[in-house]
Amino acid sequence: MNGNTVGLTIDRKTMSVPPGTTILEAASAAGIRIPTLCHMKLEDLEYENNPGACRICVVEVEGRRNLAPACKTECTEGMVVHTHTPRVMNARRTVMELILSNHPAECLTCSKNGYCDLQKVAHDLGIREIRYRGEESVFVPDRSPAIVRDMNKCIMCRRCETACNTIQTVGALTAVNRGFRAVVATAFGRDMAGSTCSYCGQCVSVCPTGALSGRSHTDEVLKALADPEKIVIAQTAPAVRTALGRDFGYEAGTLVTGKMVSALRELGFDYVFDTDFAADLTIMEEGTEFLNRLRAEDADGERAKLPLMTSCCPGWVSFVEQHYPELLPRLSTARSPQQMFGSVAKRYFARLLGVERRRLVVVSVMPCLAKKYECSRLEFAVDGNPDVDVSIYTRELARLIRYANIDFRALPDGEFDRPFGESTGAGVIFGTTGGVIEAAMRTAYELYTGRPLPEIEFVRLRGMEGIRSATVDFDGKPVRIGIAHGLGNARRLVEEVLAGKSPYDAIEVMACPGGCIGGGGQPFHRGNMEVLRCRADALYREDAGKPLRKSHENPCVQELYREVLEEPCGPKAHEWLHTRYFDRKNGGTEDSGPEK
Amino acid sequence: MTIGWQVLVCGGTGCRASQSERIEKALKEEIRRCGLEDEAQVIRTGCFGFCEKGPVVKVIPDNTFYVQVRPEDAEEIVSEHLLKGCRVRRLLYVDPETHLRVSDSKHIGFYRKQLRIALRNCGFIDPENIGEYIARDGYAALGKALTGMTPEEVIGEIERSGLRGRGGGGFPTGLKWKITRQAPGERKYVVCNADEGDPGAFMDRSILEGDPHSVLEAMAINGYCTGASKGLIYIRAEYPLAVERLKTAIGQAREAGLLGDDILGSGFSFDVEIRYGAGAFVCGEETALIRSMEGQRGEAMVKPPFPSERGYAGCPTNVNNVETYANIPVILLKGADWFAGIGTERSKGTKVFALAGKINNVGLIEVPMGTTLREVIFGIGGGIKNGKKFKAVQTGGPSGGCLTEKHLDIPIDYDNLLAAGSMMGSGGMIVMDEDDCMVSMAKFYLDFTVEESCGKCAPCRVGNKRLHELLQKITGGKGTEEDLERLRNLALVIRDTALCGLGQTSPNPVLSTLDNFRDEYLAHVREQRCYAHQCRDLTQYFISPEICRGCTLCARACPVNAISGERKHPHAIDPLLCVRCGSCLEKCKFGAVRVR
Amino acid sequence: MERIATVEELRQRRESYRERLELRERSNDPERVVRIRVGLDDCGIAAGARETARYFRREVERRGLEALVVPVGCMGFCDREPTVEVILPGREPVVFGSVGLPEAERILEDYLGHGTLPETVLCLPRRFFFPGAPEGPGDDDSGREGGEG
Amino acid sequence: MEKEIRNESLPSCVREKVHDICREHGCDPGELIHILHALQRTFGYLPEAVQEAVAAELDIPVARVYGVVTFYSYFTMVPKGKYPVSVCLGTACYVRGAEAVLDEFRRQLEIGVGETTLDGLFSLDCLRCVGACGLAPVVSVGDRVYGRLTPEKVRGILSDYYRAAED
Repeated sequence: MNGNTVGLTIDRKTMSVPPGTTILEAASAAGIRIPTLCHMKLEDLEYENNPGACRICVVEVEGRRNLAPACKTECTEGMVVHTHTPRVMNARRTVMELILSNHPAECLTCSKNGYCDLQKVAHDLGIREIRYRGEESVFVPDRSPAIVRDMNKCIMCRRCETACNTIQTVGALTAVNRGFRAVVATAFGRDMAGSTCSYCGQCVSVCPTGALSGRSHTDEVLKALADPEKIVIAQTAPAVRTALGRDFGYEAGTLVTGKMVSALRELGFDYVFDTDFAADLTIMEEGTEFLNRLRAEDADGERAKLPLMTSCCPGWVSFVEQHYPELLPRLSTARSPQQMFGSVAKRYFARLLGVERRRLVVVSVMPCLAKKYECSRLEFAVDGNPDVDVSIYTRELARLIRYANIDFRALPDGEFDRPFGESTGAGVIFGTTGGVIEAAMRTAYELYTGRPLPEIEFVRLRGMEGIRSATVDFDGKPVRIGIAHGLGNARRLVEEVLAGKSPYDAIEVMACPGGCIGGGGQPFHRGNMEVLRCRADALYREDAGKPLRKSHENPCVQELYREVLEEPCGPKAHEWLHTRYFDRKNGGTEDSGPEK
Repeated sequence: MTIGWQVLVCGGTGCRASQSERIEKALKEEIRRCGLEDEAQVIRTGCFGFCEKGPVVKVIPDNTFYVQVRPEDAEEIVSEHLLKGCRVRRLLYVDPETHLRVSDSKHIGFYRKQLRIALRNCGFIDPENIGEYIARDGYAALGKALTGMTPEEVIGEIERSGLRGRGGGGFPTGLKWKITRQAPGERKYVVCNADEGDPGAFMDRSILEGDPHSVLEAMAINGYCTGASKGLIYIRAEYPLAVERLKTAIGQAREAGLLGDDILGSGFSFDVEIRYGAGAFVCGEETALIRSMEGQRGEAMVKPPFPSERGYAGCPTNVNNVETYANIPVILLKGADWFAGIGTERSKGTKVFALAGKINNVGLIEVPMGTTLREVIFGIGGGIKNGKKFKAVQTGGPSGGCLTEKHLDIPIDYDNLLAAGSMMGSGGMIVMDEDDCMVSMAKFYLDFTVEESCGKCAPCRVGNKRLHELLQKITGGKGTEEDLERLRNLALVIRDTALCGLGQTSPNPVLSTLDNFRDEYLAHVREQRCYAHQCRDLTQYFISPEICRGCTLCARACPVNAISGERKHPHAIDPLLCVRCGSCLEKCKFGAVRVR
Repeated sequence: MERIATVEELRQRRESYRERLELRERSNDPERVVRIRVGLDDCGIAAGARETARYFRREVERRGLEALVVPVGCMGFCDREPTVEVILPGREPVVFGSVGLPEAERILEDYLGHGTLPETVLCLPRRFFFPGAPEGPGDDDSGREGGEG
Repeated sequence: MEKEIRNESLPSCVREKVHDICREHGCDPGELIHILHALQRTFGYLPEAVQEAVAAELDIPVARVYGVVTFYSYFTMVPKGKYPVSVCLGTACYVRGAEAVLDEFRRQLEIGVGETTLDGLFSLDCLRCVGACGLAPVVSVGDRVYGRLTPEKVRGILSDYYRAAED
């Protein structure tokens, strides 16, 4: 060992590693795989979930009385480790049998079939018999609008508790009870809807088993597709196309836009549109609202409504409603692209087709679970008929495609239908953290100064750091922008706003780390930031390849304003494209709450 | 006013439960009535240790030891003994072997072989009067350390004394203090572990109730050595009296300047706070205790890092047990060599044991390390109750094992007990006789562990549950020999893989009963018989027709009227109704009721 | 209890409290101190044994003697009450008869002071007492072999 | 998808009491267990509303408070009986027949462990060793501790309390 490295031997391979390295890290660096269940390393969020609770990764360390958890035991000088001795294998198999003895053996009908860590490790260990049978826990499954909790499948790995408390600081999930009845649950065993959960779905994206899964609406979609009376419209979010391929063997970040559109047509969708169109619409509304607030500040120096905070992420909106209701006026009143699209489709497109709104079924394909909750909010329905009928997430679309036996890789590249298939580069980058504010600035700058933005790509706003900021010069007036992804980081910016010390004029918040490309409905990235970077780069590539790159240049958007909406933030726009929020912290419900 | 008499009344929890407070009041009234108030004093002391014979009253100056005193006896004690100097014979202790009444406690077998260091002041001083503690060299050790010794010298003294942790682990105390001292960090903590979760162990309680200042002084010395200025006592909620005595002691120590700032002019400041447990045996484990003190769920953490490096609030924390602390002042005053002269080669000093179970003298004893089990159980404990035959003694509580006839002559110390398949534990010693079934004893301990496991790691949360279920199967008469093998493998794996001390030692009761009483397990499995008649499902009560006179006494006594038959005719027990409570056996004068 | 500022003060405070515990310390192992055992049964009290005992206690404290005054039961020598047995450490017990206050003073002065038997006080030979006289007051059985059931 | 009303209207005196007790402990989340002890001593139990009030005062998620309350056996969300009966099931008491005493209490009160009688007079719990092993088997009713119990004595003890409850 020379000064600052530690020499050790694992399975007769000698190596030297920096101090503080765990046996698991040292072994994997040397190509030795050790199975883990509760361990989860989120490199870029500098967080590691290794409570040492599952004990699957135990290894034999010479001179130690009992077996050592590889995920938590740091290497020491001269340590000799054996990872697959008979004693270790007997221990691992017995521990796995114990976990399986309190786990429902219904893999074939489980939503996580094929993607479950427990299934994989049990398979690798070759478990054929569970020798220790006995009482099994019986928890009532909890079906909230977006997330389904079946705690009989919980193996107490504490990943969701870490995600919900340490990364997202929402604090809806925690371990309760003690001993055999210990499980992760919400306060007082209430269902998710009764807790402070904001449906960001990060718990679902880290859960190794089927305990936490997205709510499935495939049946509703299939019913609508089969109904000849209904006209079924699809709108696909920008982040979906960067990840859908993953479930069909494509590399992370491969754009499969064309094949996705063809698959939707194969499934029987009458019209396949692009949510990016509504993203451009959102920029028009939100950009104008931002400029109005800026001009209000110029006029009378009144900063009550600044910084403006984006409202396209329902998880973030729900978080503000639950934890910081006093900041609701700072939220942009613009609806999210999903809801704007639904509203325009059911009001304008229905009229174009000359049909009644009830005959239209709008299905949104989102990278996110919270969108299921958003489209179910009462204020987004007109006399009982929701603007967006169903929202399905990326993995759910992949299931539908497999369900219909479509050979995804062999599909030709299809095109979005017009007019709502048309979108600009600004709409596309909505899917990644920093994308919304960059799109907004491209338009706001031009509307404010009358001149186009010199360098269109805000490299300074891009990247994966938790909190980022930048200043754009609007003809001498510095506009300061703040960006946060992950609700834990958002909370830090919000605390500044609350204390009146926030340096920003506009803040973009995405509830999920990485933004929508890391959403709760996306194919699992297990905290591997490399996957998220590839998806973000894919969006930026598609943006660069687009002829039109600023939202206000979108012809269909311009036509919509000419035909119907007249001007952004006008009376018509307010009715169709804006909304209001409710204080959920002090017992507010759907219908009561502060006026916008 | 020269005091001629002092009447010491035991104020321990046990005796107070038998109204020792009313005895005090009655004695004081009686003394006032006889006009002796200026000659005789009534003083409440801590526990004498002889709980079986409580409430205990000791009259000074003739050292008369009264046992099982009732409030009504006060009148006779004063009028006969104080007024006429004539002892009340019926209240004297009767030595079980010689059947002689012994008055001076020094001649009572229970006390003769004891060497009381940790319990030196218990039953001697009034715990709520700091003066009496000071009168017996109280705080002199602290004074000596603060003004005459450097921290290193004090630690050296403790190391040379060979003192090891009395909480159960037996980790060398001096070494622990040195590690905490050397651990970097300007804020450090000293913790006294008074959780004492072991059922059947109450030595910490007696020390805290009888001599709280010795713990406070030792904690201050510990603070001086390790560089901590704050001490925390984590005490379980089930000890209200100990908490009360501690609060009084802390108040008096602060008042006397022996706690707080600039103690004895040395510039060293140290204060102590009480932290409550809330009913969790696992919080006896260091890391779980620390999390509990931080207001969290008491879940153990993987070690290292050890609390000495990173513990309470992330600072170096030195955790020691109550009894360990009680030894410290004496070691400093009488010197390490004196202490090292007591005990065995690798276990120095004395150990306090709580004798309980089927033994004549239930109570608290303190014997030098190296005393044999035989001396403790038969010499001091007065042998087995009701003349029954000794079967086993369980040491170390739920983490310990049971020792049998062949272990009676091994000298008690940490290593010998470990070698014999048990462990020292906190000192709980449960004696069992021929009527105790070892399989159901193991089941009792597993039932305890399953209830008290924190549920964080799979081997303990699920493993101990399965062990308990296997034992239920065996005591229910449905066990197979293969179950015995599974019991052993599962127990060994749990011991090998559990995260903390509780889980790693919870299989010990099973493993040691399997080793020492294999025949009993086989009887339960092969013949479905429990020779100790404790496993209800394997016990059959029946009436032998030849002996039964039909006196119907048993029929009337049976709570579930499972016994039928007319007067003067042989009766019969319906095995399906019988709940095996044994009332019929007790009531039958002719021995007609039999157990099989 | 006011503040103890130095180690010296602590030592002084210990001395002042010692007295309160002295009775208990001595009674714990009486062999190392002088034991003055005053017969305090009915006839003894009638003959003024209580005052004798009080006198001894006060004097022992006043003079700071390493002694323990122990009230005991009847020693069997009824017409010489109050009877007082004095045991100097390591010496044979000596029993004095009809010990009033003046005799008590003499015992303290001569016997405890110089170890010489005071002439004016009646000194009763040991053998008058039944063999194996009980160690302490009343008739506990520690001295007697066998004993009641 | 109605969000259930949380923080249902808590009587103001209760809210103030929670506020005072939290303030006494400096609103420090590290003191959560002390605060819960104080609240249980005040109200006798810890209903959901009280836990929510504590969470709001200490600015921590209410789920964490619930996680702590359900972990420690001392805290209860169900009101205890006027005379809480706790049977010690430590080893010393178990070996001297505590189980039979517990069964007798179950039979007499017709409730299971952890339950409270309908008239609210008695609740039955098990304790892990109160440290009076000399008097095994031990049962405590409120603060009073009864030692050396046998199933036969159970009826007598209960009748004392029934009589006390009448007058």
